[in-house]
Amino acid sequence: MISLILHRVTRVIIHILLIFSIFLLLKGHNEPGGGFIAGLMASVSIVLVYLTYDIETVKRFMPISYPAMIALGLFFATGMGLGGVVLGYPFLTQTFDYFQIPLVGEIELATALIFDIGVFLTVVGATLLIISSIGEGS
Amino acid sequence: MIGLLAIIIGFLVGTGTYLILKKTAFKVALGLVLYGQAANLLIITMGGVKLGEPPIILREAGISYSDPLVQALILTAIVIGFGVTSYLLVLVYRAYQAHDSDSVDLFEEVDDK
Amino acid sequence: MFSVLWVVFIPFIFAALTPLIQKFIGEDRIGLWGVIAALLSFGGVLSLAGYGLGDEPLYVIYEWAPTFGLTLGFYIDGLSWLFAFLISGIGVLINLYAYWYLHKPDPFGRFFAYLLFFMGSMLGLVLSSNLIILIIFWELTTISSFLLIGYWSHTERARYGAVKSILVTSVGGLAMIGGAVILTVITGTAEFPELIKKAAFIQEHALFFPILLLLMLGAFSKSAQSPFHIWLPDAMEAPTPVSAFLHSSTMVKAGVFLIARVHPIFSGREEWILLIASIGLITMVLGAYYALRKVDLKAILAYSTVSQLGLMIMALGFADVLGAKATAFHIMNHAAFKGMLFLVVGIIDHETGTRDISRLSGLRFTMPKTAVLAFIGAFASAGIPLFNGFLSKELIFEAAYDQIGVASWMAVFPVFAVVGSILTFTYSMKIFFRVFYGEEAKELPKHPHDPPFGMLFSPGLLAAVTVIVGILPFIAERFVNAATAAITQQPADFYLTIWHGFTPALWMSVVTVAIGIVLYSRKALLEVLHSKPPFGLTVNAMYDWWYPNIMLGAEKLIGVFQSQKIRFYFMYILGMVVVLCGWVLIRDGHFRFIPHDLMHAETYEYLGALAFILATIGVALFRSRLAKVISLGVVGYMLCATFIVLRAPDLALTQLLVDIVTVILFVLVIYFLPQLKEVKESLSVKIRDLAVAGLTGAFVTVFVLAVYAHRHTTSVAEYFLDNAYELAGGTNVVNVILVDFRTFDTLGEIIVLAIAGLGVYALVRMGVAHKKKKDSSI
Amino acid sequence: MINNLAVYPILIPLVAAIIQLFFAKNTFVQRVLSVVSSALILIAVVFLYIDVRTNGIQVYWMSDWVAPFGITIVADLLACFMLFLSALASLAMSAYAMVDIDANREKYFHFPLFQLLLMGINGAFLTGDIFNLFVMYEVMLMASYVLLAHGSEARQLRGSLHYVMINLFASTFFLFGIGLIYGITGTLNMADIAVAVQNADPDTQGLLTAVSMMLFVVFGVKTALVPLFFWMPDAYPQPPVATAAMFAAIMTKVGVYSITRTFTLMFPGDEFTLTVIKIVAVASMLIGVLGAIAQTNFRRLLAFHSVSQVGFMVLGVGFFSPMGLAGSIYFVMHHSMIKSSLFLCSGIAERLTGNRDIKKMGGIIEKHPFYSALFLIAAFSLAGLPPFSGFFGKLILLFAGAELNEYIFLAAILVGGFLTLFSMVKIWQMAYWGKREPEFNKVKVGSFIWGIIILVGMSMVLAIFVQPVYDMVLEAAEQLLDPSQYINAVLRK
Amino acid sequence: MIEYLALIILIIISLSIALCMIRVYKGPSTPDRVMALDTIAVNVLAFIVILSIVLGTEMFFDAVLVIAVIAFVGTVAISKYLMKGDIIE
Repeated sequence: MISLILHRVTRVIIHILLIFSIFLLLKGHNEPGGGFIAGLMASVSIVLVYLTYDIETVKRFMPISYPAMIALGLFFATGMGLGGVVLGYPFLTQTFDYFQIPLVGEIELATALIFDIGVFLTVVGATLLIISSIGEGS
Repeated sequence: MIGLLAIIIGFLVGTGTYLILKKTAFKVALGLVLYGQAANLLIITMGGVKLGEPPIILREAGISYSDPLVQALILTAIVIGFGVTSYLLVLVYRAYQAHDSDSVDLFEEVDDK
Repeated sequence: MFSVLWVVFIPFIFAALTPLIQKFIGEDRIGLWGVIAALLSFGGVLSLAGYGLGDEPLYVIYEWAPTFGLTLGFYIDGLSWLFAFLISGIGVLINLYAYWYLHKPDPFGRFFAYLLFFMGSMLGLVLSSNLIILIIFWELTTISSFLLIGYWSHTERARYGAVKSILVTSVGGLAMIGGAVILTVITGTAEFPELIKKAAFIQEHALFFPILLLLMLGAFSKSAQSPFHIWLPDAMEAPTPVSAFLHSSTMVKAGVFLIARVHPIFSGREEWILLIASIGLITMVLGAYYALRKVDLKAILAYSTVSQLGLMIMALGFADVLGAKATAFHIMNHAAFKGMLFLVVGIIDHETGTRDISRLSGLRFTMPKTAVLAFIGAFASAGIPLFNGFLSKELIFEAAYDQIGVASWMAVFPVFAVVGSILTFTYSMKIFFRVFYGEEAKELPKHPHDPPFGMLFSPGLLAAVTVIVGILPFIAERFVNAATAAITQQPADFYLTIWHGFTPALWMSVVTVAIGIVLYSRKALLEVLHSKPPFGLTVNAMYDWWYPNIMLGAEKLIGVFQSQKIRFYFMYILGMVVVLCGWVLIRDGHFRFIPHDLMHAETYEYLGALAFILATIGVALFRSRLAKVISLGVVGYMLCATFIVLRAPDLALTQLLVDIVTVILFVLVIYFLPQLKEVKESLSVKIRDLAVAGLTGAFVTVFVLAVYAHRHTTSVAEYFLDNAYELAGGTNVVNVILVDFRTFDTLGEIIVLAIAGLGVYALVRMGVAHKKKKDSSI
Repeated sequence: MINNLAVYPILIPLVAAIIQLFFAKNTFVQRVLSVVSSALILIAVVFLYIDVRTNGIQVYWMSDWVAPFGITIVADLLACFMLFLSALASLAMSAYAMVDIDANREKYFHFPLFQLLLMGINGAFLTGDIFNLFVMYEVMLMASYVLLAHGSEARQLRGSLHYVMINLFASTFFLFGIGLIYGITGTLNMADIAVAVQNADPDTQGLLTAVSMMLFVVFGVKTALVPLFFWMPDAYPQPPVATAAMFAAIMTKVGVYSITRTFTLMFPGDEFTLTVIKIVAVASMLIGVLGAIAQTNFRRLLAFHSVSQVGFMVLGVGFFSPMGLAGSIYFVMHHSMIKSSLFLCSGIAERLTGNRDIKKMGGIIEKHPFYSALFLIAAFSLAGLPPFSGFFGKLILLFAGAELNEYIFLAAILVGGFLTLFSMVKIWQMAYWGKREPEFNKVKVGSFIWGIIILVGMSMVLAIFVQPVYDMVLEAAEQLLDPSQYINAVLRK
Repeated sequence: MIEYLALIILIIISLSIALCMIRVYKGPSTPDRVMALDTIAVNVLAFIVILSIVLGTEMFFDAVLVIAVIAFVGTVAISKYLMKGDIIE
């Protein structure tokens, strides 16, 4: 059974939710947020889609393999750490710097962000894998 | 305040204990979730109660912040707890499927062929 | 010296190579391989004769593990050489005999490998100079004996006997290890020569008796002394060569050897005599009595062995030179005649198909050669002059008689020695006359005839020794003197002759033979002995009761606790936490439990706490599962609010999101789970649960308050606050800690989550696959 | 360049797991990678050991943050031994798993999960931070939960239900303990905690002892001590044998390791604590083996034995003397080799007879004498008969007990040894002896046996070279009893 | 002035959360409970906002935002469960 209200609302809100989650991810280093929170946020929004539509539809819209997403997330997180090792720092060493970019002004780029993206991907992958598996398992 | 928190922790643990002593896997899982929340609350109390601003640096002098370390620890603990709980829940559901029972007790000859 | 290692390790190496060699020369001829190994060892032993029979012992040491007093040391004096000589010499004969004895479908290779393995262990045992090394070889003999007894493992009896032997002997073995360790720790050495030097110190030590007792438990169990004798008769399920080799002439004498070895260390005190001589005496009489009651030839011989071992141990227990000498001589003689008797019984069994004395009779017609051998063996065992058994028994009588001079109560020793000998005489006669005289037996499983020469050779040789030593005892003089000197640590110079006048010992022998003849010829007297078992509760019955019951008992004991009900497991854990931590808190209970500003809070905080507690209790209280989950959701929200109050925005966010996902998960699972059947719980269970819950809740509350009252004054958190921005470039310190200061934690955390995801996926998917399989199979 | 050796035992399996995840479809790559990863760890550990011997305790600051602020990886001698064991066992298990694991399990991430399990275990051995220890525990446990239920057979699911619940419960107490320790000391680094504990005033010391008891219970649950072990015999026997062997061989040892670390470094030598440890150890020794005696299920029997054997190891810690600790470490080494080889043996027996019940087996020696001999060596070694490694393990403990005049514990060790022998003989006479012409399933025993040969061979090495090995473990034990070495190395004083 | 007002409001909100708990407890029907849950979420939201005013910080607004946009997802799931359709089709 499909609820019309839910359908319409979801269509609108999903974009906001996902963008909000990216926003949380990016500002995590300086304000509340971060990879994990953002990841959960994104997952919950996609769960909303699952709740609204059926699994087949979601699969059609998002042909993503969650295990691969997890692997990718772990790859980012670990790869960032290994990068340090290659350059002669201990495993998982982070660094950051401020860059002057025309028009935008000074922004901070930290390797921690790469790590956070890894966290984000893993969290999204794992949460959705869990929920979709149970959903499918019936 | 600390008294309140300690009592809440006590209630979480007590209720959790009451639940894990039940026979159905579902209740035990609920109890364990409560236990996890008690642990989180306990850790944050150990960082001190009401000591200052949220640990987000304001770059002003003379501000005291609450303990950020415990918060980071709890974050990690929450995530881990979440992972394990979700796995446990699925296990409960699969175990039910396999044996048509929600009981946590093992059956007599579970392991002997 | 190289040859010592040679002697000990050649059998091991040959044993290990057996499977390989078997492939080359074929299973039938693998026996020759065993003979070669035994011969090489025997040659090695002979080459050491200079040390064994001379005055100067050989003492070689290879360091192994000095911390534990472990040196691979070898000590060759009269005693150890005598044993090595017997072991390797009889080993050659047994290997030869077994070559003819075994037949298909027995796996030959395994047999000879075990046999050589045993021979090596036994040689190592007697030659080693180190108590702990001795124990190591000792246990190796236990293992090989176990394997050999269970050689025909398809029979129930063989398995039973093997298990019994290893269990009973390892009780003693373990006790010995304990004794040896204590001895080594108090003296700092495990080398016999060193220990002998410290004999006075050991005898003064407070732990003297425990050590002695522990070591002797080992010796008694190995030498089948009462009450450990039970394993030996059942060990006779082994193939006969094994019985002859291990269970009569060599392995069972390991206990005698050990007692002789430690004789110079321990024998100064009264406990020695009390313990050893009396156990020997009891065993001797009991063993002979049981032997008389048996009808299975091998069982008779087994009990006879028990009894003879008791005799030797009794003599050693006297702690004097004569006893030592008698023992040394009797060890040799017994090895010869008892080994031979076993081989003869093996022949009888092999050729007639039975060992039952009540079925056999009149075999002298069909098996004349065997009859001659049996005659020699039985008469030697009975202690009749002109056979070697007489001579050594005479010596033991003499030694026993001498004890009267030490203390008058010790007259029991000569008296009971005579009693035991009478019984021995009687059963020895039984062995020979019942089997070989009387009417010719019919309806035997096989048609009896004398065996091939190969099987007769070994017993024949032993019989020759028995007779020659019996008539010309001076041949054995050097052996006995050297061994006696080693046991007593004094130079020994005796002469062995057949006739030494009308001594008390001779009269004792005369009495023995006279009463024995009467006893044997009067059927009525024998009947009396046969009919009445002395005790209802025998050691054997105890073992048979104990063996299954320890399993049942263990099952019950574990079953009580291992209820497979997880709530009890939780209770054990909780109980342990509460008891241990609570105990410490009460013990050190003088500290401050109550932090200051305990209840200082805003009104809304009180109200919020109230809501929190209500929600918490709701999770337990609500009947409907959905209500429980909703309540759990509320707990999550309240926790989120608490985090806000405690100034933790990141936590609040995380908690909120996790809470939502958890609720969804729970709802999903409820959806798939069946409706709860309301399980009625009795009031007492409810009260119990409430009590446990209340107790743990209160405990945690108190604990938290106590710790909070002693909270740290400085913490590492300050470093993070001070440096997060400058060194890590972030203002959200929590996030900086997560992705920079403690990245590794976060990595671990996402790995956990990743595994959880993959695990759920696998769990569900594999379940689906299973189901499909199941469906298709139906 | 800094020295990365200490972190390799964690990194290698992690990287291997990620690569394996990317090659989810290609099981061949996964298999090879498992073996390669274990072998690489083994090599790395040997180098690490040499490094620790020559240069002292190796400290590695993760993320380049100094102790006690960042997470510190600390490799001391004890950690090296444990790492060596885990690498060795995982090598043998990987070899066995190559032929043992079915296609379905392979498809659903058996190999990556195994590598992550290894990572968790190695991480637990190496970490010098108590919260990180918790995280590594969780990595290990999470992987073990999944591996335990992997395959979704009905009985597996039941067994793992208890396992997950109990361990989740214990982990909560672990968190309680960490929270309380942080509350009192204000730090998470183990060396820093040790300093704080030393400097604490007497009142606080009492509280700390109480907290340490809580940790003891937690580790006791993980390592299955009496009376906390009851979940274990239902859980460990369920998964495929290579996994079960890994659990029995190494995972229980993580608990032993943690107990050793906690009560030598952070809360050393409190008399009450040691008494509790010794009592619990003796109870485990005896009750565990009684449990084993009662079983006829091959694997359950072995699982019960772990309870008993862990008692021996913990008893060594309870002695708290160099020799006692050395005995404990030696015993850990011996047991992880022997127990895993016994589990692998049980797997072969199961394949041959199609049964787990030893009552329904019989006559294995008739057809497979070599494999039977391997089992016999392992069994007698476990029972502590000379000249196998188990004998020396017990001998060291006996010496340690005798030196301290603790004769009651001597007796307990001997009784425990006897009962162990009893149960091993029971297996042997039921499963390996018997039936002259047994009928078995067709199994290529030769291809399964390599892992067992490695392990039994190593245990023989342990026995023959008992003195050099003892000297090595003694060095580790002395290092443990002198926590200042560890503290100074970590805090760079 | 605003401080006191805020405190009073906080008390009221807390009280209403506690009262909602009673609604969860009493039911009588499950939809009532679900509504109570939702109400509690909104109450928590309000609570955080007021608390932020008291504390003078804006760090908690993210949490408010997230509650506002996400909290209903749980309610949706429960509602779908109540409708006895598949929760995820």
